[in-house]
Amino acid sequence: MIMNQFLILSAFLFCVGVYGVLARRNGVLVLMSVELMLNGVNLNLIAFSARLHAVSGQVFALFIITIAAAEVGVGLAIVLLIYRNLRSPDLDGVDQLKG
Amino acid sequence: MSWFDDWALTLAVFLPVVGMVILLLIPRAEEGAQKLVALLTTLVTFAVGIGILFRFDYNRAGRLQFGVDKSWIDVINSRYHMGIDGISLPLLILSMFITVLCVIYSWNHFPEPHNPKAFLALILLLEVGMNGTFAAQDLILFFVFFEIVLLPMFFMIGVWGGPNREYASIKFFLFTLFGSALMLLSFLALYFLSDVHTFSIPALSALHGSGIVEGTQTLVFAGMFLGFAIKVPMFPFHTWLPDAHTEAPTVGSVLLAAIMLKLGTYGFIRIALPLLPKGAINWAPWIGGLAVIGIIYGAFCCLAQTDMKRLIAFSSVAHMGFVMLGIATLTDFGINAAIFGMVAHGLITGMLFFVAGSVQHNFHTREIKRLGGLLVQAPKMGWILGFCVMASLGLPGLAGFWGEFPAILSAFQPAPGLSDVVFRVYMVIAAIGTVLAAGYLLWMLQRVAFGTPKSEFEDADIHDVGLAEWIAWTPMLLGIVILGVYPNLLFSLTNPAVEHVSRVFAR
Amino acid sequence: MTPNFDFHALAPEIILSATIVIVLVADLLFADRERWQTPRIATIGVLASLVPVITLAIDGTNRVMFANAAGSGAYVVDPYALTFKALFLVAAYVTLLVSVDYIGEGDYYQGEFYFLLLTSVLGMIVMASARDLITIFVALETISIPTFVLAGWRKHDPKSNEASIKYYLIGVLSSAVMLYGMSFIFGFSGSTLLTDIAQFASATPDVAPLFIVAIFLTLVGFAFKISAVPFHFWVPDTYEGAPTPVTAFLSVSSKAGGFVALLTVVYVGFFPSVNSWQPVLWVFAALSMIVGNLVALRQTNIVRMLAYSSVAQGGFILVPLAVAQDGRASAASLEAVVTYLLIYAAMNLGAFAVVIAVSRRTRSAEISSYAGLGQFAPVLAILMSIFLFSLAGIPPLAGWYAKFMMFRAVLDAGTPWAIVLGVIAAVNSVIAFFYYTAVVRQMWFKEPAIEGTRSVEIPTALGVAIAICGATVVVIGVYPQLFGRLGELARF
Amino acid sequence: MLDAAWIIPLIPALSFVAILFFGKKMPRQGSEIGIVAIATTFVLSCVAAVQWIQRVNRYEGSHQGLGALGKSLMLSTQEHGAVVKPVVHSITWWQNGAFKFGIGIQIDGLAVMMLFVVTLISLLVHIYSTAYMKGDIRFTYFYAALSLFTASMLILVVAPNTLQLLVGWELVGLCSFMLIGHWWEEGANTNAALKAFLTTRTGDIGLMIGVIITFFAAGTFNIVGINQYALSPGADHTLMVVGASCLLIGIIGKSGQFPLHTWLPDAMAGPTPVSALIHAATMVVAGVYLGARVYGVFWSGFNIGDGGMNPMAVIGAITILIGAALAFVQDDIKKVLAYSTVSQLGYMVMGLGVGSWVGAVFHLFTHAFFKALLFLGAGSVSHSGSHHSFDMKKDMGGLRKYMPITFWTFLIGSAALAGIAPLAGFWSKDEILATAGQGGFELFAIVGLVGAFLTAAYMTRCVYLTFFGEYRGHGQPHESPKAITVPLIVLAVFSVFAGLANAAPLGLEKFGEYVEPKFAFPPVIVPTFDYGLAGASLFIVLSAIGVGVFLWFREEEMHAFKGLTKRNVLARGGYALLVNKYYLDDLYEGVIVAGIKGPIARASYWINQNVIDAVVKGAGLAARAIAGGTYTLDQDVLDAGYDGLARETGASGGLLSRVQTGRLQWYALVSFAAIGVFSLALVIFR
Repeated sequence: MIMNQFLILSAFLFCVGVYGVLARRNGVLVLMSVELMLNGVNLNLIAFSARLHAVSGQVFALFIITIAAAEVGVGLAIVLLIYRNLRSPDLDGVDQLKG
Repeated sequence: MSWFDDWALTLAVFLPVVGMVILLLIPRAEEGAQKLVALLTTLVTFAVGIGILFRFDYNRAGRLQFGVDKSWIDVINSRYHMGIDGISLPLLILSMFITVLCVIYSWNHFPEPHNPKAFLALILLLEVGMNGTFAAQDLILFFVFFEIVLLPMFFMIGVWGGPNREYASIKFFLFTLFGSALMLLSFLALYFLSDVHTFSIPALSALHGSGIVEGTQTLVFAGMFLGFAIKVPMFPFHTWLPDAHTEAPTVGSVLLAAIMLKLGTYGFIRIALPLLPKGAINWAPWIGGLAVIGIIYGAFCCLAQTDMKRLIAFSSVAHMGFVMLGIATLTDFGINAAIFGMVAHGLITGMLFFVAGSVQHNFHTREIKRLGGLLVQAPKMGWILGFCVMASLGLPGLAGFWGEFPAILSAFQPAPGLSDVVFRVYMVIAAIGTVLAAGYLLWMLQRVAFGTPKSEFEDADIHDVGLAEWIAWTPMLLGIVILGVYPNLLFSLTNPAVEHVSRVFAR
Repeated sequence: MTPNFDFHALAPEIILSATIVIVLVADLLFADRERWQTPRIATIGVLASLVPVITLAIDGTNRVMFANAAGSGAYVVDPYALTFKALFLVAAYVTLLVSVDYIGEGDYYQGEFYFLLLTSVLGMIVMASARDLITIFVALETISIPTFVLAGWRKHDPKSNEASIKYYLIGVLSSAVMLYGMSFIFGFSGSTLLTDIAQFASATPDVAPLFIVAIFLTLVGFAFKISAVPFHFWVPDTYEGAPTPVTAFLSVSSKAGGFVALLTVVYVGFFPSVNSWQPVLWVFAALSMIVGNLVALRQTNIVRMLAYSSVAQGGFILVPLAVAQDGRASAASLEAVVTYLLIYAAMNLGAFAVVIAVSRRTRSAEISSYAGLGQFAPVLAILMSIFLFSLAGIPPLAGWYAKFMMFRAVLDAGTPWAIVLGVIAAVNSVIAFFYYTAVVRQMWFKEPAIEGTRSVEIPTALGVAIAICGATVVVIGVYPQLFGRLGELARF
Repeated sequence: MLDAAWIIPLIPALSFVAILFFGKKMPRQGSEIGIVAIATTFVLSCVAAVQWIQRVNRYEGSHQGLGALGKSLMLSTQEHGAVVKPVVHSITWWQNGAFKFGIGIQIDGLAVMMLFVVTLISLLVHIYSTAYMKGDIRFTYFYAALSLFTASMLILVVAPNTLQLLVGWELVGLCSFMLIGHWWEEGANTNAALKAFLTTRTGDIGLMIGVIITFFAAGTFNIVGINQYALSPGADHTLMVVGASCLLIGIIGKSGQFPLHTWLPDAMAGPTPVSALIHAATMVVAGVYLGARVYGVFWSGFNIGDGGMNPMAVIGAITILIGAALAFVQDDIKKVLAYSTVSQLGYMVMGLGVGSWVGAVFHLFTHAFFKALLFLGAGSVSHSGSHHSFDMKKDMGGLRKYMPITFWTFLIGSAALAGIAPLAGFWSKDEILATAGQGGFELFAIVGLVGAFLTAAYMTRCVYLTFFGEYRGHGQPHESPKAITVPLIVLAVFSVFAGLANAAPLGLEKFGEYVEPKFAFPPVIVPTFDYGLAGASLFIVLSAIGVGVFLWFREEEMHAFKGLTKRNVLARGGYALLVNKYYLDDLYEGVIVAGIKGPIARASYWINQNVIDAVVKGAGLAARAIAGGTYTLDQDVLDAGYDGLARETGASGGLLSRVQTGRLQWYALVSFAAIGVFSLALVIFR
């Protein structure tokens, strides 16, 4: 089985996610970038699982998907709150607390 | 009476806690009751001290007595191990004694913001730490008591102190804390380096640092040195002292000078020297050097002072220099002298601070320039000041001399392995220091007590020594005279114990 | 491989889960004026789950579930787990006591608060037993996700929102990084079970660099949780913005949860691969102590100051771990971390409890608002001083023993790097003293800034919480042997 | 009494305590306690003296022949085991390590002699002061201090070891401080007190170190032991040299030797009885007493037996000359006497330095009487004659008519001081000079003669200015009351007859016989009485008086109507010429007398005030300046350093807190950057 392609793809996904998190101003887009990163992880796990014939990798991935859903739910709620209070989904506006 | 022997030290250390708890339960308005409880507590504690004095076997002053050895923190092999010998006994008694007098003096001398309850509670807590340090025979126990002392003093300076109190209190605390952090590291290193894996001071000192190579001993000693030297304080770690003393309330200064500075020197004698003899020998010339620098340097700083209390504070730096010089010789002679010096300095400088406190109480200033003619306005106080000055400058016949002269004497012939020449140079410098001491003290006396009162105080309402002051001061003055006239009271007590310490170096 | 369920072993989790459900349902059913019952149910549930912890401890057998052929399992109940379960439950109890009046008197709805809090606690007690990457991940997320919401509890307060989003995003990012690392660990070792990973690591001395990086990435996830520098940025902002009881919870329970995870993965999983985690933790420890302490010096808000303080304290706790592989230190290090965590929980919770009590009166978290507290609320001031001095490590308050154990581990390790870290810790404990006393000085050395000398009214629950913490700090300080046994017991 | 001599210091000590606590309540404000106590001690001292004499007689009676030879063969007689040993008793005072230190008594001839002198003069001063100090604001305190002083001095005298000696030494210093500063309202008095204490204390550094060195050399503080060690062949010579030098510094400080003599004239700020007791008769001779006590150390350290030169003799000689020269230019009668004391102490130290142990001690003995007499006389003058002034030129003159007793006794004292045979000073001075001449110290004998000339001359001037001429004061001079005159008469009697205690040509050498130790004592030479030398010295003295009389008395006649200053200038010019003429081709003294013409005397006074004293003062000022510098260093460097460290720590916190920008994605960026850096580092440094 060809391992490297999977790993490179997942690394690419992960990096795109990181870039998105750092570069996007919109909170929702940042959340989506996080999802990209998590998907990179999932890809890794499944690839390894397939190669090693170890099922726990897939179990792990399933857990990640589930929890990611919960996470994003909470995240969207928080972004929504911010949007309500600040009238903008941009993360730049949230910098009252510092020092 | 074996019951007493088993419990004496525990009582001596923890009775003040009981008193403190009772004190804290008394409502704030009941000042009379608070004072009474504090006084009774210290008196009862002192009574335990008297009991110890009676039950102490003076023929075996070199051995630990009143030993308690109970389990405390088994996980780290640290035990509740207490005991006293001829070295600890005088300091323990001094601590109890001075605390009583401080409570008495406080009776009508509570500094702003008053609050006797808190003030007395802190004195009692302080006594716990001081008594405990002198009785502890376990490194960790020692460390804990050593540190307990900090908090009450911090508050005493910070709450009841002078205008610059915050700075002084923080500085005091930070310096000591820094030292004790490194000291703790050294204790731990000692624990792991010694084969027996114990914190017991007697067990470790029986080993004389065997099994620890010289280089390591020197390093570990350095940590302890910092911890103790800051507390002493030795040049150049002394800068917290003048500030702390100047800002502290009278009683705080007295306790600080009389007892707390001794914790450092006591640590050297009790812990650093016997546990790490090789380290001690390597460090001794440096300690001696810093000690004599301290003597001269402290004296010069004194000469430059305009504030009476600050002057006395700097004089402590000089006096503790003599003590440290005695210790640095690593001879029984020098260490005996050092212990005598500790007790004498406790009484004398304590008294000086008392007088300075009363002067401030009356004149609301300590500026030497503004004072003058104390002998005219308050002759008794003036004479007491003169007496203390004489005692402090090392007049024979008073206690100060017996700490100073034998210390100088001992420097002529330090322990084998130390350079005679170096220590003889120290001896000469220290002897010069005695003249400087006479200089700054008498100059202070001249400007404060002699002459006629300055015009601003001509009509001031000056109270001479009052009843509370008489009760508090007389025992100290008597102590200074008695120890001065018959020094053997103390020397015969410390000598057997000191010989245990110095025996290692005599080889 | 059939999963065997040891119901005795799982009893704390089961009781707590049941309580969570009851709280959620009860909140729906209760009328408004009966809502005060909810915290009572939560409290009873927490205490009830403590019972099986105690019986398990008395029973004393190690219970392993979901075990592999070698007998090591993904879910283990041993003294280590029980110690931390007890810690989490007691801490949760105290947090509940602290929160009850704060939440009850606030403008915000209360039922969910307890639901979320208990859910997070559930994550923690699961974490104490977790010995498998998946379980650890799930537990970690169970701890985190409710606290994301809790941090933003005051919905209409932009600061609270900000606290929440920062905490959330950094948290999610770090768990993504952690998962990425875990995926590689799985790829190398072929198992998510920590014992298998340890086996792989010790069997492969010359391991690939990627494996080391993978371990590092995994540690980052926990570093975020324990707020180790440089993954601490969320801490001050979130602590300041979140409701204070939540902050207390975050700084104690949540952080301890992270430490438990870290301890487990390091000791059970990565221990043989010393090169991968020890230098990383060394740097984390040193940076946390230095940055936390130095920045704390500049703070004027007490919560923010305590936030940086907790960063620094995290550094202190990391110190023994960072030298765990050196010399004979491994047992002493574990003991030191456990002891430190227990003591840290007591003193930090206590400090936050006092902050909550004081802010009821002053309506401010500025350090300057503590001026003269010693005059109008002497008892609170004394207790606050006790907690702060304990944090600073002054005997005879419990903090000294924690620091002592830390130094002990350092010297037991005895390597030059260990000693350097020890000296850094020593210097930092002196610096730390400075900002702790800044508050003390305000309380005792300054005149009150606010008019009147009306004393602070402390609700019973809060009072009990403070008393528990205060008593613990003093008693453990004087007789550390009590926690000494716990620290010693908590071995793998 | 010899064995119980510890009572002697104890009585005045108790008296001190009694006066301190009860003095004010007594009808005579405590003076009676002091007088009774001192009288008792005096009687006891006399008893002790008699017993000592009997003891010596007993020994010498049983060992006739040896006793006569004895003085020069002290060491060799040791093996006969029959010499008079001092009575030594001591109890353990303190112990340290292996050493036990005693406190106790050592009674021998020297101690007995000192006991007698101290108690006698103290008693007379006590009596004298009842009148002199009458109405003083601190009358009781004064008596307490006198008692304390007497006790301390006696402790010093009976000390069996150097440590107790040191204790007594410091205590008398304290009393001196207290009494010089008796009227402490005046800044000048307290300055003088401080100066006295600090200067002597400077010398005490030497004493302290000397005591330490002798202790370690001999292994004991016991005086007998130290002497034995020093004189034993195995003594470490280096240690002895250093030890003797250090002890000499102590002597210089205490006994007002050059260059630490400047405190002594200032010490005249104290009440006159104090000057008589402390700064003339007893305390200042403590240094000489120390020298005599541990003579073995000096003997062996300075090789006194070899003649030639040694520091001790040189210091003494210099002091004789400068003291005497300075006495010329004083207008204050007490200062004349003070410088005279300095000069006479120089004789004693020189005497020790040239090996004339008996001479030095004997001079100490006689000097105590006549110098106390002179001081008390001066006090009497100021008390009743000059309205409490001591200025001879402004407030005295012609007093012989008004106060005859004071005049005659003062005259006797002056004559004794000047060394007119057969008064006391003649015999003792002659003993020193004779020993110097015969022991290989000829130069010092000459110096002694010069000193004798100067002494006679300045005393003539002093007597003239005080008692002759016209009364220049403003009061009503009258004779002093009995309490003052009786002590004067007593002392005058002693000044006349004390010399006979050791007048060789008259066959009286009792002083040497009873006072000189027979045990552990160096082989000093016993001079034969040199009639030539004695004659020469007498001649010099008389001629000096003649010159003095000629100069001052004539000058007064000639210039009686002119202003003081002018008269002085003219006088100096005039008599300088005369003196030069008269002595030019006669004796050595001519040179020195030429010096008296003014410039040298004044120059030396100038040097004294502006150089030597300036050095002393300068040392004080320098210490203060250094102190300022040190303190600045302490505060601005050391302390500021610590503060700066704290500040920088805080500032770095501020710097670090700037990273906390509050912007979420910045946090994420930093975190990811950190992850990147860490990962790289881990890979690279694997």
